[in-house]
Amino acid sequence: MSAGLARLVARRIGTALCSLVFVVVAIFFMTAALPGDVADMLLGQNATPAAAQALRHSLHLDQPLWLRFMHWCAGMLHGDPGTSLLTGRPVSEMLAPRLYNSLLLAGATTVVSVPLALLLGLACATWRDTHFDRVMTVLTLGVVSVPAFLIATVAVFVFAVQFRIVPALSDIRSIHSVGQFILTFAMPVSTLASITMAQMIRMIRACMIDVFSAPYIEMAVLKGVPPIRIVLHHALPNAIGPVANAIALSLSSLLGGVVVIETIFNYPGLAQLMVDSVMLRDVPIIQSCALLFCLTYLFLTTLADIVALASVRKGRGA
Amino acid sequence: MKVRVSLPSATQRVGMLFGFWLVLAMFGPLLAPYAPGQIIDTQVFAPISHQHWLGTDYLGRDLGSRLLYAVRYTVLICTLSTAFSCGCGILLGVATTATPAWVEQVAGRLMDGILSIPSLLCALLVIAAFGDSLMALVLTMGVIYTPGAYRTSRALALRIARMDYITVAMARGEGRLFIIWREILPNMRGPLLADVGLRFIYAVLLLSNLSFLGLGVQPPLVDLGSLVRENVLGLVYGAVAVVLPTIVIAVLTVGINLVLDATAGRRS
Amino acid sequence: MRHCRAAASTTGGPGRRQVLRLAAAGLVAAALPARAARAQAVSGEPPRRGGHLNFAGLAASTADTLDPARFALATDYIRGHMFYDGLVTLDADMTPRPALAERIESDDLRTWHITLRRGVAFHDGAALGAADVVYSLARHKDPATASQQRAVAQEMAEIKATGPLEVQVTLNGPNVDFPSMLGLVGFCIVREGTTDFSRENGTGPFICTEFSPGVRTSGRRNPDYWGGPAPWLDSVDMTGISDDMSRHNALLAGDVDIIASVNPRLVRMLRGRGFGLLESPVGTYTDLAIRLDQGPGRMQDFVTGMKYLFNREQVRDSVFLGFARLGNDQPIAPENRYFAADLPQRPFDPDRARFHLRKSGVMDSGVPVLCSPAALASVDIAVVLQYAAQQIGMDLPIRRMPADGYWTEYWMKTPMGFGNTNPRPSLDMTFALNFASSAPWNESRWHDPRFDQLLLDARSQRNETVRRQIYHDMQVMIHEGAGICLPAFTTSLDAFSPRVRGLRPSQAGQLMGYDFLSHVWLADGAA
Amino acid sequence: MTHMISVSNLEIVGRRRHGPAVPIVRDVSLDVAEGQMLALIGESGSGKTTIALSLLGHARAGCAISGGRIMVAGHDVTTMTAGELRAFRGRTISYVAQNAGTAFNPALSLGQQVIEPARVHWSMTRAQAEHKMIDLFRALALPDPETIGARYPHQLSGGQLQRLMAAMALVTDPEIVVFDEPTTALDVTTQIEVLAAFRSVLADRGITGVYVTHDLAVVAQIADHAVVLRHGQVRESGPVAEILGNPRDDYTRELVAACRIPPRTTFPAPVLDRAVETVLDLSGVIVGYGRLDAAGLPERRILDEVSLSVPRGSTLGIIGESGCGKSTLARTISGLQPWAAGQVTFRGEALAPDIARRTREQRRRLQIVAQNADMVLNPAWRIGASIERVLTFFRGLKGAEARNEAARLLDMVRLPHALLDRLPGELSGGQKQRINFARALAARPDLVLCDEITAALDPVVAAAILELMAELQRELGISYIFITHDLHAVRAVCDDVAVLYGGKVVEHNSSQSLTTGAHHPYTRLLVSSVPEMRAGWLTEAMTARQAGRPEPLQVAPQGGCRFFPRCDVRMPGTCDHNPVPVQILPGGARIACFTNAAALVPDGDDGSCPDFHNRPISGTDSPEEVRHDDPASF
Repeated sequence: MSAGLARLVARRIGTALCSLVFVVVAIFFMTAALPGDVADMLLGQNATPAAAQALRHSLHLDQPLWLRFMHWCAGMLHGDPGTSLLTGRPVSEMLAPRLYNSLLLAGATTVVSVPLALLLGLACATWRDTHFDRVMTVLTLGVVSVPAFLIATVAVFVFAVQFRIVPALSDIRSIHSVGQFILTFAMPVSTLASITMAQMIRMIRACMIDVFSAPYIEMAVLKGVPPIRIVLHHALPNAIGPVANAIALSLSSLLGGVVVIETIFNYPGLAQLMVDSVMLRDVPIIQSCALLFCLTYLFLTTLADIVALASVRKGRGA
Repeated sequence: MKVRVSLPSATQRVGMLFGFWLVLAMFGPLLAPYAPGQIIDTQVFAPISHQHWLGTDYLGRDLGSRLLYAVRYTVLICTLSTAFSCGCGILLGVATTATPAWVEQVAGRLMDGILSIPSLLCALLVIAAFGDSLMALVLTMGVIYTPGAYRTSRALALRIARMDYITVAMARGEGRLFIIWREILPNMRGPLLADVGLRFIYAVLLLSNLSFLGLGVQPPLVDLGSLVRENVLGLVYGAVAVVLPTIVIAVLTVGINLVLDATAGRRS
Repeated sequence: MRHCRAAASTTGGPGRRQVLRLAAAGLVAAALPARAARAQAVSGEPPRRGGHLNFAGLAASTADTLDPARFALATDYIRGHMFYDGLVTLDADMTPRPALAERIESDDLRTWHITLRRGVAFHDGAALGAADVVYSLARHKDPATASQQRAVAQEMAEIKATGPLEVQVTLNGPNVDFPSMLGLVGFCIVREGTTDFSRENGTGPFICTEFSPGVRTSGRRNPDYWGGPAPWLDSVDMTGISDDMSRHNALLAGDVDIIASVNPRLVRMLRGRGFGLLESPVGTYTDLAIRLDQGPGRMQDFVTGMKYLFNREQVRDSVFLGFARLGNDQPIAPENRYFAADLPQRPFDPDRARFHLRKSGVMDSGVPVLCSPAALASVDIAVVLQYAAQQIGMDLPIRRMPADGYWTEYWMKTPMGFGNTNPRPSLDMTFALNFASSAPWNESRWHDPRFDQLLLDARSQRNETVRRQIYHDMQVMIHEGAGICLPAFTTSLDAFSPRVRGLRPSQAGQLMGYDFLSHVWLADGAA
Repeated sequence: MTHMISVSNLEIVGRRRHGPAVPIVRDVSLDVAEGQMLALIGESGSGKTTIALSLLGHARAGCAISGGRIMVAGHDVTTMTAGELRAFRGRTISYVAQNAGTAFNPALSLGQQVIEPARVHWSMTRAQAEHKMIDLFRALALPDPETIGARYPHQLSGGQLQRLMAAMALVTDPEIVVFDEPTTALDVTTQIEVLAAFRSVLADRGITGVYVTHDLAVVAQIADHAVVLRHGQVRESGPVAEILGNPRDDYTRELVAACRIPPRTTFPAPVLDRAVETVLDLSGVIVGYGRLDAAGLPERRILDEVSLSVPRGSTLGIIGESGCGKSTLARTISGLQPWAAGQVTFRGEALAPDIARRTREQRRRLQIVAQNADMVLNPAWRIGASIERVLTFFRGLKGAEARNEAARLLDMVRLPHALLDRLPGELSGGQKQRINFARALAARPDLVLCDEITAALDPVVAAAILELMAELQRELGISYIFITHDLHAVRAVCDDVAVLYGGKVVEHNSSQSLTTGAHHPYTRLLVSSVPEMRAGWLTEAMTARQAGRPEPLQVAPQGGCRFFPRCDVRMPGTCDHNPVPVQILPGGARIACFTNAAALVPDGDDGSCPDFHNRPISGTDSPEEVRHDDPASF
C-alpha cells in the first residue's frame, strides 16, 4: 500500500468516525424522544405509574439523559457496549449470535447476487437498447417497486407450501450439510438477492454504458477483440470504481434493511433485534445495532473507495 | 432541428404521465362508488363481479373505491416527499460545492449518518420527533431520502462546477448564489430525473412500511403499499385485492421511471 | 367437578371452611384420564407417547422471558406452563383445580392455608417446599421485580410459611375467589431465591434445553413429572412468527405442527387443506372506552349514543368473520357461568344513536377515536364505527397509533380510545381491576359506590346463588353506566396439523388455557 | 492494377431513438489501389470518419450501412458475419484513432494493448508478438523500445502514444491501415515527426492506407489520391497534386483558399513602441505550485517571470506548444489563477490577482473568449439569456432594451436574430464561437482575451472568425490577446507575438517578421514544422532537420535555458547553467538566448517568406465532428 493510499484510508477513517459519532448521538437522543421507555414497555398494558417508576429507578432510568449517555460512551470506550435494560444480559452476548446470523445471510446473498448482478448489468450494458435490455429494465424496476414482503410471501407460498421443495422458515439449526444449507437459505437468499440485484443491475448498467462509450472500447472492437474479452478485459477494469461503489451501497443495507425478510422467514438476525429493541426501548441494544450498521456502511463505502483508488493507481502506475 | 422537435415531446410525455396520475389522485375518488370505509359485502376477498367490479377486500369493502383513494394518497405523499428530498438534497449538494470546506464536511458526515441508519429505524425516530401528521410523514420520508439525492447531485454539481461556463460566470464576477441557482442547477435536470424516479419508488415502499407500523395514512384511507399489505392474506385465494394494487404500484412506478429514463437519456 | 363451587354450596353457611381440596392421587387419576377419555371420544384413540412437536406462537421478541413475573404475552404463558406449575390450574370452564397445592382452605375467606403436594421436585432435583411458594408469591409485591401481577399481588397482605409444606396467605380483605387468583400463570412457583432467569428451574412438564429470547424455546419431557403420565411429547420447539402469512405458511409447509392466532380469513383455506382448527371461546374483548371525566364522555347521552352506534353484527361477521360472540357492553362473555343472559342485547340503532348524540350536544366535537394494532382488530372496528357515524351525519375522526407505546402513552389517557382485555381467572378480578372505582385500569373512569360495595359483598359471599345475583347486577350496572362499548368477544383460533391430537377448547385462554403442551400427543408419536 | 479497397454507392443512415433515418453518407464510391494512400478530406460532419469506419465493417451506435458495397482486400464487408468481422478487423485491416490519449485503455499497459491484435487473432505467440512490437517501436523512433511497452498511457506524450497506436495497427502486418486524423491533436513540432515515422513505416511495408483529415498540407505530404467530402457526398476526387493545385469543385476551392488567409496588412499602431499607451502590462509574473523557496516563490513554475504588454488597439499573439503555460497565462490575466509574484497593470491600474477583488469596471473592460465554444455557453440557457445577462450585469440593461442590444450584437457577429431563442446545443461550432464573441463584446471591453478560439473549428469557419475579429478591432478599437498554437492564425490577426516555452517568454517579436531575421531556436523550430501544402515538403523538412541537429537530450537541465535539450545551437556548460540573457534587437524584438542574435538568423534566409499559410498547425477534435459523426446522439 502506497503512502497516498494509506493517507486516504486514514482520512476516510477519520471522517467515518465523525459520522459514527453523529449517528450514536442522534440515535441516543431520538430514542429518548420516543414515547415511553423500557419500564413502560416491560410492564405493558399492566403498567401503573408507581410500578413503572420503581422499575425505572432500578434500571437507573431516572438519571438525567446526558449522564446515561456519558455512561454508555464511557463503557463503549472500554469496549463494553453495556447490558440490555430488558434482559440484563450483556449486549455483546445478545448481539453476537444475531450478528453471526445476519452475516451468514448477507454473505450468502452477496455471493449469489454480486456475480449475477455483474453479469446481468454487463449484459444489459452490452446489449443496450435491445429487447433483452428493455425487458431487464422493466423487470428490475418491477422487482424494486413491488413490496419485498409480497415477493417473499409469494415465493414461500409457491415453493414451500405448494411444491414443498424448501422449508417455509429458515432454521439454521437444521443445517448439517451443504445440501441442507442451500435448501434452508434458498428462499431468503433468492428473495433478498433479487431485490438487491435489481438495484445493482441498474447502477452497474449505467456505469458500464459510461465506459462502453469510451473511445478505447471502440478501438478494441476495431482491433477484432471478441466481445467477452472487451467486456472483461477492457471495460470492467475501468468501471471498477463506480461499480464497487454501487455494490457497496446495495450491500450496506443487507444487515439492517432486511427486517421484512427476517420477519417472514423467521430468521433471527440483527434487523429484527433492532426493531424489537426499538419497540421495547432497549436503548443499549439500539445503540449497538445502529453502531454496527453505521460501521458496515462506512466500511463498505470506504472499501469501495479504496478499490476504486487502487484500480486507478494501478492504471496510473503509482 | 431534430433536437427541437423531440425534446418537448419527451417532456410532454413526462407531463402527460404525471398529469394522468395527478388527475387520478385529485379526482379519482369522485368516481368511487362507495366510501373507503364502507363494508358492502359479507364476503371478503370477493372476486370481480357485477356488484363490485374489482372485488372486495379483507373486510368486504369495495376494492375499486379503496384503490382510487390509495392512488390519491400514494401519489400525493410520494410526490411531495420525493420533491422535498430531492429539493433538499440537490440544494445542499449544489450549495456545498460553493461553500467553505467545513460545511461540506459537516453536511457530508450528516448525510452519511442518515444513510447508514436503516430507513425504517430512521422513520420511527424522525416521526417520534415530528409527530405523525401527513406533513410530518412527508417530511420524514423527505429526510430519509435526502442523502441519496445529496450524493447524486453533489457528484453532478462538482462535475458541472468544473465546466468552462462556470469559469466564465466567475470571471464575470457573479455571486455564488447566482452561480448555484442559475448556472449549475438548470444543467443538472436531465441526469437527476432518473434518480428522482428511483427515489419515488423507495418512497412508495417506505410509505407502506410506515403504515404497517401505524405511522402512515390514517384509516379508513390507505396508500397503495398498505392496500397490498392489508390484503396479503388474500394471496392464498388468488384475490384481486392483493394482485390489483400490486399491479397498480408496478404500473405507476415503472411507468414513471421509464418515461423519466427516456427523458434523462435524451438530455444527457 | 367444580370443587370450589361444590364446596361452597355444600358447606353453605358462614364459619364453615372454604376448602379447595382433593387427594393428590385422586386429582391426577380423576382429572387427566378424564381429559384423555374425552379426547379419545373425539379421536377414537388413546394418547401415545413420544415424538417432537414444533409450535409457532404469535410473537417472539427479546422481551421473551423465563421470569414468571414478567410474563406478558401468550407465548410467555405457554412457556410458563411448559416449565412451571402453579398452585392451581384453571379448567376448561375456568374452575380452579389443585396443582402444586393439595389443599387451599380458609375459614374467613381472608386467611388462606395452602398445603403443598408432597414429593414434587424442581428440575434441579430440589424438593418443593413452603419457602419456594412464599418466595414465588412475595416477589411480585417487590417493585424491583417489575411484576406484571403487582396490582393483583398487592391483595396478599402477608405470606408466610407455617410448616415445611404449609403456607399461610393473609389477604387485605375476604375474597372467595382467591384460589382462582392463584391460577394466574404469573403466580407459578419458582425455586426459592432465584434471581437469574436465564435458566428455568420449575416443576413443570418440560425441562428447558434452549432458550433464546426472540428466537426459540425448546424443552424435553420431564421424566420425573409429578403429574405423569403426561406430558406425552418427548420434546417441543416453540418459536414466534409475527407475520400472519408466514405463520400460516409454516404450518402449511409442515415446518410447524401447531400455530396460535389463526387469522379468520385463512380458516377456509386451512380447513380445505385438512388442518384442524381449535376454536376456544375465550373472553377476550376489544372495547372502545369513553372517558366519563373528560371530553364528550361527560355527557351521558353521548356515551349512550355511541353504544347504539356499534354495528355489532357487522363487527362479528366482517371483522371476525363470525369467529366472535356479540358483546353487550359488559365484560362477561356468554359462556361464563355468571353471564347475565337475561340482559337485553343492545342493538345497532342509528336512529337512537343519532337522537342521543344530538341530544348530548357534543356530536361533532372532533375528538378522535384512538385505535392501534396493539389492540386486537381495533383499527377495523374503528372503521366500522366511523362509517356508521358517517351515515348519521357525524364526523368521527380515527387516529391509528403505533403499537409500541400505545398502552403507556395513549390508552386510558385520551377521551376515546380502544383497549383490549384478556380474560381474568375470575369475575372478581375483572371487576376489581377494570371497573371498581379504585381499579388501576378503569378505562372509562366510571365511579359507582354501589358497584364497589357489591364487589366487596360478592367477595365474602359464600352463597353461590346470592353471588350469581350480585354478579348479574354488576353486569347490568356496567352495561348501563360505564363508558365501555364492547361490540364482541373474540373466539381464539389455533390450527394444527392432522398428526396432532388431544386439543380441546377452553375458556381459560387459547390453546387449552396456554397449557396444551402437557395434553397433546402425536398420532405418529410412538414411532 | 487491383483495387485493394473498392467502395461503391455507399449509403449510411443515422437514426435517433424513435426518429426518422437521416442520411449521413450518400452514394459514395471510391477505390484505392494496393500500396496507395487515399486521403478522405472534409470538414466536421462531412462523413469522412463514418466512411473510414465502414471500411472495417463498423458503424457507430445509431448508424447503419443501408446500401452499397464495400470490398476490402477481396472481402465484401457488408455481408460478413460478426465472427468474420472479428477475424478481419485488426488482421486484414487495422485502425489508427484520432486521439491516442483516449483510444488507449488507461487501465492496461501499452504493451499489452499493442500486441493484443496479434494475440486475439492467434497469429503469433506472445514472444513473437513482443519481438515484433519492439521492432516496430524502433522503426517508429520511439524511445526505450524495449521497456516502453510496460508503461501506461498517461505516462507518455501524445506524439508517442500516436506512434504506439500505429505500432498496434501494424503488429499483425495488415494489408490496409485506416488513419483517422492521427496528427490532429498533436503539436506542430510533434506532428512532423509522427508524420515522418508513419510514412517511412508504410512505405517499407507496402501497406495500403486511408487517411482521414481536414488538413490539406498533411494530405500533400502523405497521400497519393484524395477524395473531398461534404455533407456525406463526394465533391471531388483525384490525385492529390491535382486537387490541391487545380481544384475544380467550388467547395474544394474554398477549402484550399481557407488555408491561404493573407497575413495581416493593416497596422493600427506602431509595433512594440513603448510610447503608445498600453492597455495591459505584465511584468515578472510568476505562477506555480509546490513548496515555496526562500524568496517565497513556488518551486514548480508554470509561468516564470513573464513580462508582456499590449498596446491599445493592437493584438498580441501568444504561441507555444501544449504545456507551455498559454492557458495558465489566460487564467492569470482573467483573475482565475492568482500569481505568486509580479505585477499586472490594466489601463494604468494594478490588477488584483483574485477576481473577487477586482472592480466590476475592470472585469467589464477585460473579457475572455475561451477555447471551447461548446463549454463556455451554459447549455441550459437560451442564447439571448446568455448575452442579456452580460448586458444586465455590466451595463444594467433590462427587458426590451437588453433584447435589442443583444440583437444588435448578433448583427455585429453576423448571425440571425432567430438564434436568440435557441439553446447552445442547437448551434454549430462556428455559430457558438461567434455568440461567445458577441457575449464578450456585450460588456464593451477594452481587451479581449482569446484563448485558442479557432482550435476546435474547421479551417473555413476559423478563417471567417479571424476575419470577424480583425473587422471588429477596426470598428471598435478593441485590443486582443490571441492565444494559439496556430502560427497561421497569428500571422492573420496579430501585430506582436510572444513565444512561450516552458513558462518563459523566449521571444517577443512582430508577427510579420516571424519568418525573417533573427529568431529564438524554438521559434525557428515551430515555424519550420508548419507543413506546407506541397508534396515533398516533409522530406525536405526532415532532411534539413536531421542535418545540423544534435540528438535531443532526455534529461532536462537544472538551471539555464529550458529549451536546452531540444536546442540545435545549444552550448553545454553555458546554456544549462547560467541565467538566460534577453537580447533586444533593433526594431524592438526581444529574444531570450545565449547565442548572438546574428547567429540566430536562419541559414539561407533571403528575406523571403516561406509559405506556411496552408494550415492551422494543429487542432483538437472539432465538436461538430463529434456531434454529427457520433451517432450515439441519434
